Amino acid sequence: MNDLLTLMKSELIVTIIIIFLLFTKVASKEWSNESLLNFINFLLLINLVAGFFFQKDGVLFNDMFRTDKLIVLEKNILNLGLLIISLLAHGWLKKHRHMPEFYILLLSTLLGMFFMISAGNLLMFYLGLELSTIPLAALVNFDLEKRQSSEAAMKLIISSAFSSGFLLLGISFIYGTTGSTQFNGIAQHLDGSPLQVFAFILLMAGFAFKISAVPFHLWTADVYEGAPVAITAYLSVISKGAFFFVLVSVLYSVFNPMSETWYRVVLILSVLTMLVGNLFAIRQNNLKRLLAFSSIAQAGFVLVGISGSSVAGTASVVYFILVYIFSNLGAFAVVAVISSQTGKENISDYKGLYAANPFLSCILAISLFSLAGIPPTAGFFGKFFLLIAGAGKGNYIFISIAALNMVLSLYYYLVVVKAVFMDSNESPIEKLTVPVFPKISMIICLSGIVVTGIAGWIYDYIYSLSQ
Amino acid sequence: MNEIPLTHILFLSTALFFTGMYGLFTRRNMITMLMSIELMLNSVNINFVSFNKYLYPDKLDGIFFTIFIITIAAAEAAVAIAIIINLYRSHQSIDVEDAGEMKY
Amino acid sequence: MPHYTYIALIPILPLAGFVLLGLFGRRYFSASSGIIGTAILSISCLLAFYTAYQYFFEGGNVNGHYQQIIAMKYTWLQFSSNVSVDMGILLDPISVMMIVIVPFISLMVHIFSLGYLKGEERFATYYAFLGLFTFSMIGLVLSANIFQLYIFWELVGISSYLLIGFYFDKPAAVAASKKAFIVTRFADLGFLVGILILSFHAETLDFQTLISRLTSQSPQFLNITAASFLGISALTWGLVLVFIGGAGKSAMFPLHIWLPDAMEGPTPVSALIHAATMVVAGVYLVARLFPVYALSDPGALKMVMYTGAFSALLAAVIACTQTDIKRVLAYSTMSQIGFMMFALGVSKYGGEEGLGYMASMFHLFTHAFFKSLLFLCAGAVIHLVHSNEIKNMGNLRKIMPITNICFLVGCLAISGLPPFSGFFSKEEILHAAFQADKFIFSIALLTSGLTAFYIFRLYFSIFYATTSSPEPLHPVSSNHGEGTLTMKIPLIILAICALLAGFVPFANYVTSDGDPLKTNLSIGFSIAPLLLAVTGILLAKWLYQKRNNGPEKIAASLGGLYKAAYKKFYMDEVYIFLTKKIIFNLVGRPAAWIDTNIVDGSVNLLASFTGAVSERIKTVQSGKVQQYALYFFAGIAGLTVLLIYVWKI
Amino acid sequence: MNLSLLILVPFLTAMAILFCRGSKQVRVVALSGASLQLLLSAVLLVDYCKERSSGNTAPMLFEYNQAWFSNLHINYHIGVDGISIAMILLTAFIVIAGILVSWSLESMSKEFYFLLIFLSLGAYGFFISLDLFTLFFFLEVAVIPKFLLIGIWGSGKKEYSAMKLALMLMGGSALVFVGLIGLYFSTNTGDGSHSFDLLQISQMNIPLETQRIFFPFVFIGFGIFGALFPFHTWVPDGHSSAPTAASMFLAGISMKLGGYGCLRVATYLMPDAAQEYSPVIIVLATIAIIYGAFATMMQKDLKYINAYSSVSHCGFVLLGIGMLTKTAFTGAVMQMVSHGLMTALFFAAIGMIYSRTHTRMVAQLGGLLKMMPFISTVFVLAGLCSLGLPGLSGFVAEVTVFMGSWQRPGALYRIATILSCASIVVTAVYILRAVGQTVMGPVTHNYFNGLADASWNEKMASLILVAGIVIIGVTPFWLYDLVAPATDLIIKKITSNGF
Amino acid sequence: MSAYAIIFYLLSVFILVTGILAVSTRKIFRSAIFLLFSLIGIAGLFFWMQMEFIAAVQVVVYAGGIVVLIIFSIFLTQQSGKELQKPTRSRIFFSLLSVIAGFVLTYFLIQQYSFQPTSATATAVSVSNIGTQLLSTSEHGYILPFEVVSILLLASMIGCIVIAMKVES
Repeated sequence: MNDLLTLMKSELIVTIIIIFLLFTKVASKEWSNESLLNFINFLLLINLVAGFFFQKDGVLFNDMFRTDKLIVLEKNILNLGLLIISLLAHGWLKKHRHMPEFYILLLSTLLGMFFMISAGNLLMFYLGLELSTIPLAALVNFDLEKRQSSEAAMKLIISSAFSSGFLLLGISFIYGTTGSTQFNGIAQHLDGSPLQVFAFILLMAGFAFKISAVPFHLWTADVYEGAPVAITAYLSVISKGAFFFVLVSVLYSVFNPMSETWYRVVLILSVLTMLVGNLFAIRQNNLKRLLAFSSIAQAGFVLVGISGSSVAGTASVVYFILVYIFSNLGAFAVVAVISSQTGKENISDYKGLYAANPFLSCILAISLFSLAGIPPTAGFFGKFFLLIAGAGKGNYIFISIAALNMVLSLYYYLVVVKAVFMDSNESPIEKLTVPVFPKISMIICLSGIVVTGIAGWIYDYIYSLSQ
Repeated sequence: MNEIPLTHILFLSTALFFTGMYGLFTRRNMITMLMSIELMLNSVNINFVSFNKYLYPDKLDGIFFTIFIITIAAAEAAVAIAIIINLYRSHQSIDVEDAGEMKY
Repeated sequence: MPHYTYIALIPILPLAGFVLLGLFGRRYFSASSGIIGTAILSISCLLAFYTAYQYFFEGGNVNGHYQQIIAMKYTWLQFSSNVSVDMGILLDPISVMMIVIVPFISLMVHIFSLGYLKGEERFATYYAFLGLFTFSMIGLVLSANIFQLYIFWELVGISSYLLIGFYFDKPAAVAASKKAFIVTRFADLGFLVGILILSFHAETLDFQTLISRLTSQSPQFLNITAASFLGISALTWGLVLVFIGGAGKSAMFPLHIWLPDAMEGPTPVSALIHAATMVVAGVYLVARLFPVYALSDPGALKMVMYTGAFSALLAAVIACTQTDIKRVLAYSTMSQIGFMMFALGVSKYGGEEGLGYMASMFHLFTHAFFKSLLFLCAGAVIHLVHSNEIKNMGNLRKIMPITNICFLVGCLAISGLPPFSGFFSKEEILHAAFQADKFIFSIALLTSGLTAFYIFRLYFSIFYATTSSPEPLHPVSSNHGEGTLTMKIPLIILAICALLAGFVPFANYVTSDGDPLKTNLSIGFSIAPLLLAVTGILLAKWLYQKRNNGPEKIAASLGGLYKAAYKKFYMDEVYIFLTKKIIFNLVGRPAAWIDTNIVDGSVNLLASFTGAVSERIKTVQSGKVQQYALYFFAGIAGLTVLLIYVWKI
Repeated sequence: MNLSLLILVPFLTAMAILFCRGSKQVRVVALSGASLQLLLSAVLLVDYCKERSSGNTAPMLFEYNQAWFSNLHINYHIGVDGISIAMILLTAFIVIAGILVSWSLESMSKEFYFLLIFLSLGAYGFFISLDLFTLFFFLEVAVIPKFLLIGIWGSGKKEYSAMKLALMLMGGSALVFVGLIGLYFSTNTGDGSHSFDLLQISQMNIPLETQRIFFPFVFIGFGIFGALFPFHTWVPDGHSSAPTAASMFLAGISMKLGGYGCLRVATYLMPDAAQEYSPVIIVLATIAIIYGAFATMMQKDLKYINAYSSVSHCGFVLLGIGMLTKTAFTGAVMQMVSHGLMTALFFAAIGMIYSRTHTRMVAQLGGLLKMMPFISTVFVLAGLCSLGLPGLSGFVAEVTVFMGSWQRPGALYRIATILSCASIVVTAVYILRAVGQTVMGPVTHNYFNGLADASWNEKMASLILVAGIVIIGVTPFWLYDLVAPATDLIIKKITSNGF
Repeated sequence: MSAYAIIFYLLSVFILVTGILAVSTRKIFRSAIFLLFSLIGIAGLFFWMQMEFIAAVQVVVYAGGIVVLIIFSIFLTQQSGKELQKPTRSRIFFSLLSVIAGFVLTYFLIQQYSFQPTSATATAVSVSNIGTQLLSTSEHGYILPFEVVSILLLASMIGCIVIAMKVES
């Protein structure tokens, strides 16, 4: 019982918050939206802080749930991201009728991811996956008045159902060929026969869909564009990050016997993803859409790191996700503030932003530089370590392609920077007052971007956990 | 029952799966697309059950998987239909071709 | 051996003058800058004389042999363990002779300029430049190290550039300065490569070591003669290239084209740089390396000889046809330097054979005086007439008698009539040529005749022939006509020098090997050249003393030849063609075009290509969820087929 | 002394600038920071010479090694030798000059000076770092400020140039990056782990095949920074559309990063490959020299003239490196220093002229010597330095390169050397053309006559640079003696592998 | 060939035919009914495999729940009489192509693979077994998934409500 409390603490805390919200929604009415929102943020903060205590390795429910320091860290990273998002979405949520439901759904998806990360069993993995997907579809639709929002939700739910169909087919074949749904049980019975390869590819397609790797990525841009900014951020950072964590552990531990196979799959996916993501991003005008494609390209880079299949691989991926949360959320924070106050989301609207809003511009620019991997921002270190991990396999053509893609990606980030700093605009965005909560989130992201890279011990810590 | 080889059942499930996929590809009405997805999921259920029955009767993993799949299919269908209804409100249509504003 | 370090002051003082006047002259003492410059220079001039005295009569001569003295030496740049550039001072007869000439002439010019450039707004700058030039020239002649010589060589070039372009708002002057610098730069390229070759094989840049190694059977000598390119030994390449450098500076054919244009500069500058000092640097260079030329590589020396002789003749011919007074003098300079060159060419090393060497140096010495004299007189004339064209002058002997006398002295000297200085040096040269090579001798003879003709053509048409314009050209009191006192004094001094310099027992001091040389002037030998000279003079007198249409007649009768000579044998046109047409159009333009269109174009092409691709593939993102599903399945199928059947484990 | 100061001071200056009010404060802070940095570098030079004269023969002095990412064996490892010190001095000079030149800038001055200082920070860090990761880090730090400087304060087709520059330089650093990683994985520090440490790697000998693969990556990568033909096309556009100070930094500092990298990383760590590829390098360098010079001859815009001549002059750097002789290496380094100062001076002069006459077209200028003698003199001096006049730094550097190149036997190298020598004639042609038409000749527009000569800050800036040029030109031996031991070390490594 | 086998084949034919009709008929209401039949057929198949519980769940959840839901939504969104519009030729072509390719590929792979049954003794698929295991935390206990699914259902319920609720404006 004591075990249960310590090992599943994150899940339990989140569940408690969910139930609390249910009651506030159903029973009590005296909460004003504003104060409730602040209280929720406070709870999320507690959740984040609590994550760092009582760290313990162990398994529960006969290996359906397992946890260790790395998993706890991953959950904390997700918590952090959630907190930042909830801060940056503050302005939008204040006005929203269904704010508590928003948090209920959001937290349940987070719960799903937690279970998925610490799943020791394909069943738990599948359940966590669905739990983190189905409510998200509802969340994407949370701009109830906007046509695009419901279109995006439709696209998400249908294509994810479709992909989970294939995922299940894959799982069924794995079950059929190995006779187990336990991860370690599967690992023993893998023999790399064609059917298993096929099953793996189906499973991998499910993953690729979630991390939006080419050619399973097509839903991404549309959904990101249609969804509320907060949810776009959530999709692009939290859910993607969670799936990367799972992917790493699944590939490294479960499919270790088929490492050669999955290395090739990852290689192909990675190259395609980087190229296509960048090529599409080049000609975007909607900033959310551009960030969508950029996040696709980033996924390609993460796959490079994963392909390393080493401790360095795990560490670099986790580290990069951390960095990526800061960088991407920094950008989204600016987008959220601007779109919630002016409704403008196009790059052409951002022209001459710096003149009136230097603070927002600098945050945006720094985040974009971090995404592009420019020192001294943390993004540079993230990319560097990913590529080092990938280079461990000695496939330098692959690494060169990745490196050149970094150059390609730099282009569209610089286009945004150019618009913000250099271009002139007859009707620029006027001076905006940034509310306190979004400002806090921006500060967090900024400090994260600056500190995470330079402070070497962070990476070392992650590395030590990954062993 | 053992004179029916496993592969025949798998033939059935596979055929059903791809029938569902065909439906998903061709049907322009969202609700029918949903139906096709249900078909796909069911075929997977058949897989699980038959694997469990034929190969690994010692544990009930397949059975339970099936049960949970069914449950989740229900939830998924519910949310999907809710979304479709909402979309119908805004678009006055449930034809996927009409819901393609965001592109490129 | 006495203490020589003070010699460093000789070049350094003018340098100090340059810095002082260059930085502060314009603002603080623009008027007095001339005096300051002159004063500074006179000090170093005195020092130079003292040095010369010490060298020739006390320190330098060790039991009848003038040896080389390294007065001082600092390592400036250590290229490698054994090859290094040292800033040093080398004293030997020729360098000492030069440091007598250079500061002296420079001083004269300084004084002359006091009057000549009075009221010029960039007066201080002018004197600064003069200082810079004097510094570089002295540094050049004192160099103990071939690379040091190259350095000062370049500095001399740049100061000549600055001085020619002194009237920077005159496009002609700017163009001339540019031309002068670029042509000499081109020659210097040869010099540089020559240095590279010699120093690489001789493993030294120091003159003494270089010469000793390349004139003995040292290992360096063996491998430099062994190494060859296009069948010509590295030594020859080196020497020829070095000579090309010298030819450039000394305006030898075909690198002479810059000299006439250089006359755009102020006339005193022409007197200093383009008559007396800088232009003989080439001769000095060859003389400096003379042992190597003479002992190790007579082939290269032959080339020197022919170049010199041809240039001398060519220049003399052209000089006969020019109408710009300064240009005539310029060509005569070229011709005289030609004399010095082939004198070196015909000479051998040491003893009686070394006569040519001694003669050449002697002529250099005397020429410095009378040519600068001529130029300064011309300057005085131009200062009065404000024109360079002969036809605007004439009948000036009444207005400027002193100038008239001095000019006459100069003319007699250059045309080699006794007892003027030119006579002695030229006789020696002809003598040497006669001993060595009859063909060269005949050319020399002819040239000296021409010299007498053209110089007196000049003289008569300036001071006698009545102008077409109503005379007297300047109805002014005679003493203005002469210009200020400061302009007259140098003329007189130089005239005296030009008169007496010939009587210096040169052969006792300056010879190829440092041992005194016995020379015997046989009257019999001198008859032929004298007759030629006199005839030349008389011809000029007949043609030009009174204005008549004789010259035109002759010109017409000569026809093409005259025209060609008048057009300087179209050398400039050839060069224009080479540079403008060939270099610019066939090299420069294509280079620029390639850069913008091909190299840069490919970069832009890459960019636009990427853009095009991304435009092309955008339809994949069709916004239709069913197509997304199709792609999804296509991805799975593709991966499966690839992984299971194509790219098997 | 503690080298980290060299990074710390610019960093603090940049921070201080952020908290300044008004362009006046900003300027003062920036200037004082830069001066302090100059002082530091001078102190460094003195200390270094003391150490050396006291017989300390370690390859690098004032080392400081601190684990950064210990699991990947990435250290913050810094130290200096003669080459780095020369580069640091150069940077310090140019930074101070650049700040002075842009003294009168009013629009967004805070950002401007911040970026300048930040850029210099990257340069300093690059020159002192002995760990390849740190090196690469600082290399990329220096890229984006250039982009912003050109894009925001530039002129002409600034966005295009800025983007082109950023992308090409990033491409270069991408190549370097791959090369470095390849190098990293081919190292082995005994216990099976890899190393980024420059000194450690220089002790190992990396298998020839690996060198063969990765030398081009590193060399071309750095070569793009150093305007290696045919990857030089960012140079003309970038320089010409950049604001004056940025052009000075670009040509004076940024291009030197390339040369330094080629020498320190590519050649030093992969000597065998360097020998194999040296003919290719030399051919490319010679093409750059000649072709750059001729392309310059055709330019009409002063900034383009200088930019192309930079291509030509940086060719000498690469030539020197490619020749693989001690003298040539030393010459290359000297050429870097000299070219840095000289081209910075040139850009400064052009900037001054442009800010007054509002044109950079040679054809439209003329007779400037009349109304602005100081600026014109500076202009002429820069020109003379670039055409290699003795007594100015350019001459010393170039002849050192020539001397060194000639020591490399073999027809190809001889011809390359002669061709490069020939370029000095072409240089003379275009420089004198530019000088003759702009500074000399008749005044082309009347309104020129009303123009004022240089202001005090411009004079200061020019004088600083001129001082540098003249000092090197008149007393080159100290620079040579500073640099030569370091290059000697590199050459020893090359020859030790049988050359 | 025993009745047992015949039943299987009949069932499978029934399932496939109705499934194909469900995805191909032009009347949406009919296709819903065909789907229902096909699902019931699958339930029959489970019966045939002596999986009574699963069969029951299948009938209850699908036939009783999902299909009804679907039919309701059809009524909400569609005038049921109206024919569905035909898909385009090319779409049909590509779909058929991929479907056939996928089917052949998959079934071929299945064919190749030789499934090995375990020798371990079977556990009875009794309702009681399933019930106990579903709620046990011990070996083969499925309490955790059960809880997770409950949360999932809750969340999706809330989601449905929020989305589908009429916006009063």
